[in-house]
Amino acid sequence: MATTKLGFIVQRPGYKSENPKLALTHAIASQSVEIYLDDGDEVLCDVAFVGDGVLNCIKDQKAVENYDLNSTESHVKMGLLCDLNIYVCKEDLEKFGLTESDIVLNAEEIGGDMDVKVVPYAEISKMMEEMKHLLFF
Amino acid sequence: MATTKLGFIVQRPGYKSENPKLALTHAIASQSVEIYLDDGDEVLCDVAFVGDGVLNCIKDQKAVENYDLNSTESHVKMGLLCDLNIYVCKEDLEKFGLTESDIVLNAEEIGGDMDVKVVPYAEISKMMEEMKHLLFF
Amino acid sequence: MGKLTIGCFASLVGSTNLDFAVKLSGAALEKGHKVDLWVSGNGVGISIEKQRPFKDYSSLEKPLLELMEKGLNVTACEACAEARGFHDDNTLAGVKRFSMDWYLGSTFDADRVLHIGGE
Amino acid sequence: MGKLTIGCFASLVGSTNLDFAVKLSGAALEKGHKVDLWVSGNGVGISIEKQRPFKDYSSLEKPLLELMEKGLNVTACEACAEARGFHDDNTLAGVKRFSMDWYLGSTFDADRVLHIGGE
Amino acid sequence: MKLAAFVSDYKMTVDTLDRLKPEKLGIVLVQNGVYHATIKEGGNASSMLNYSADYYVLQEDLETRGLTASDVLDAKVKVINFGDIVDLMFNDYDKTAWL
Amino acid sequence: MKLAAFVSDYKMTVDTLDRLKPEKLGIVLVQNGVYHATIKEGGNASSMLNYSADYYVLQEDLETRGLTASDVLDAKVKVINFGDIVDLMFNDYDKTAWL
Repeated sequence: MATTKLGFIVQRPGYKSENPKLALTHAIASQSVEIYLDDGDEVLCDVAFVGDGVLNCIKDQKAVENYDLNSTESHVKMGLLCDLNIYVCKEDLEKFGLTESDIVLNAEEIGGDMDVKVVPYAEISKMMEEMKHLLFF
Repeated sequence: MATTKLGFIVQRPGYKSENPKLALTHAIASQSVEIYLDDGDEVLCDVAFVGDGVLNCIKDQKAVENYDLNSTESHVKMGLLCDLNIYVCKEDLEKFGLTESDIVLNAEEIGGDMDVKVVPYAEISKMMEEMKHLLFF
Repeated sequence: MGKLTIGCFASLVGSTNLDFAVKLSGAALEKGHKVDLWVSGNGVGISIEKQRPFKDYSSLEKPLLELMEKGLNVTACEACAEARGFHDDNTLAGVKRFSMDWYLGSTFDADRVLHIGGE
Repeated sequence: MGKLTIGCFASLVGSTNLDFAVKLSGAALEKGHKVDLWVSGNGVGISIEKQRPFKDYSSLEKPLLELMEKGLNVTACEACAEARGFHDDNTLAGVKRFSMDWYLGSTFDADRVLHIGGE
Repeated sequence: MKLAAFVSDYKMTVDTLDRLKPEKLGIVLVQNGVYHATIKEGGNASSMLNYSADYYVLQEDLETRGLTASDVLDAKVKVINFGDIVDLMFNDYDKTAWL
Repeated sequence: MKLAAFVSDYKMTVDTLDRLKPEKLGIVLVQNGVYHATIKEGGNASSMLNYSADYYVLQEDLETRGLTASDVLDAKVKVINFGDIVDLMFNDYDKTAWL
């Protein structure tokens, strides 16, 4: 019975790179990792958006309509539905003049219970300390 | 009998991107473009290294030895062998503390007659004005 | 009406540069222009058949085929494709493969050229 | 001796990130470590057979096969490969294809993880 | 020359625009370049908007990122679509630069 | 944590290093990151060298770019090879960041 914690840190905006999406889809894959592990073992993934990465969280992304591509927003919602801890850096939102009303905060419409956590960078820093491994995107 | 002139502007360092190499190999392809043109018609390509792009011209690149990959330097020499005008921005070299002795200047050892032209940016700017189309890398 | 030559050197999935190139090609064809699309470097990824369309990834096989029906002229850099293990036998029907000189040849009588770099 | 899991999401040709990942894998194997290499995103380009080796392009088929002989464990993201038109039938012998959970599974008992992003 | 420059990134790694001195400059904000039109960082508009140029931003790329014409902060930036880009390239400019 | 950060670009588009405060930081200059060790821009050493960190630069990536150990401007930057990177990762650091 062991747990390995991974921290996914998204530092760059989306669409111009596949990385932010892949960060989320890989973190979501923690839902099915058991097939590779012994009973009771698990891998838990936290995701944090920092720097320009917070731009990935602006809501109402019309990527399907314009590029026939699932939006990064929809991947954030999937992450919430899968009960991932998803952090967004408060200071970086403020730097861009964005507020909580500008970003995706929950996944209620698809039945998600978790909320995006808008937190000071210090809390993301603490999360990074607690993780066994970090993956920067 | 017509000539179309293309200006290839390399703005970024090499190896981390395929672009600088592709700029040179595409410009060199002007040697064989006749098969697509009428008799007497031609496409001429000038290449200019500006900004961080001048780092592509540092000599003695050991890319074959380390990555089994032809160096950007070797492509610059091929360009000279094919009589391309190859410009390197003087101000940018100076900014990096580089001199002509640090960069590839000719392709004598493979029989090239042309020299790299280290010129003020103003001359590269003039070249860009004269070209029909510009391609930025 | 004029001729537009677009070169795109970016991956099929990632930067959406190829998506941009395909959409711009469509818009130019719509307005009656002739359009050549040259893909080189990682851009040759668009020349492969049987891309499985998932909504999580840029999927350009279908829009490309539709635009080729409307006259879009698509050529992939042969060496760039071969180096990546993309060969004649899995090249999308209608996409040509030539050397880099094809791109220059296309620019010869192009009224406008848009060169979109890659990674 | 420990276990190193490397993830690489960058193209076969371009950034040399995959060259870096392969060389680092070799160095770690040399020192007696166990190495898992996960390729996803554009990194799946390394999983295709019959890359034609030109010196103008990163060519990693041969070094990868050599390292797999020495125990390197290589797995490519199946969905990322399929989306690009890379299928089972042209996957390099010895390279496995699984879902993204494989990467997480590999990190579970890894002593060190190096995640190299892509374009 | 009359140059249409396409800016596709928010963080630029080249200073090419600072040095180009075309007779006429158009800056077309596409992909992540659209953020230059919509974001003030620390209260300041992007320095990308400081050139003596005509400015355009691609509607499709705004929308993809959760932004709309009403998020564009400066009226000098005109919201356009792909068809408009074609017309600009053919009618208003003679050369292009994708930066 | 003890973090080995890999810097692979000359022009950085993230400020992550400015904010990370690990107990121990190693900065490994690879790919175009090696220029931080060899170039003074306008006479000034790269600000990448200003962190409180142990510095390493990859010999293979120096050589590929026409540079050698003698081009490294600051003695605090140690020239290493791929094998050394493996040892650093396993012996001196517990987490990594590829920036």
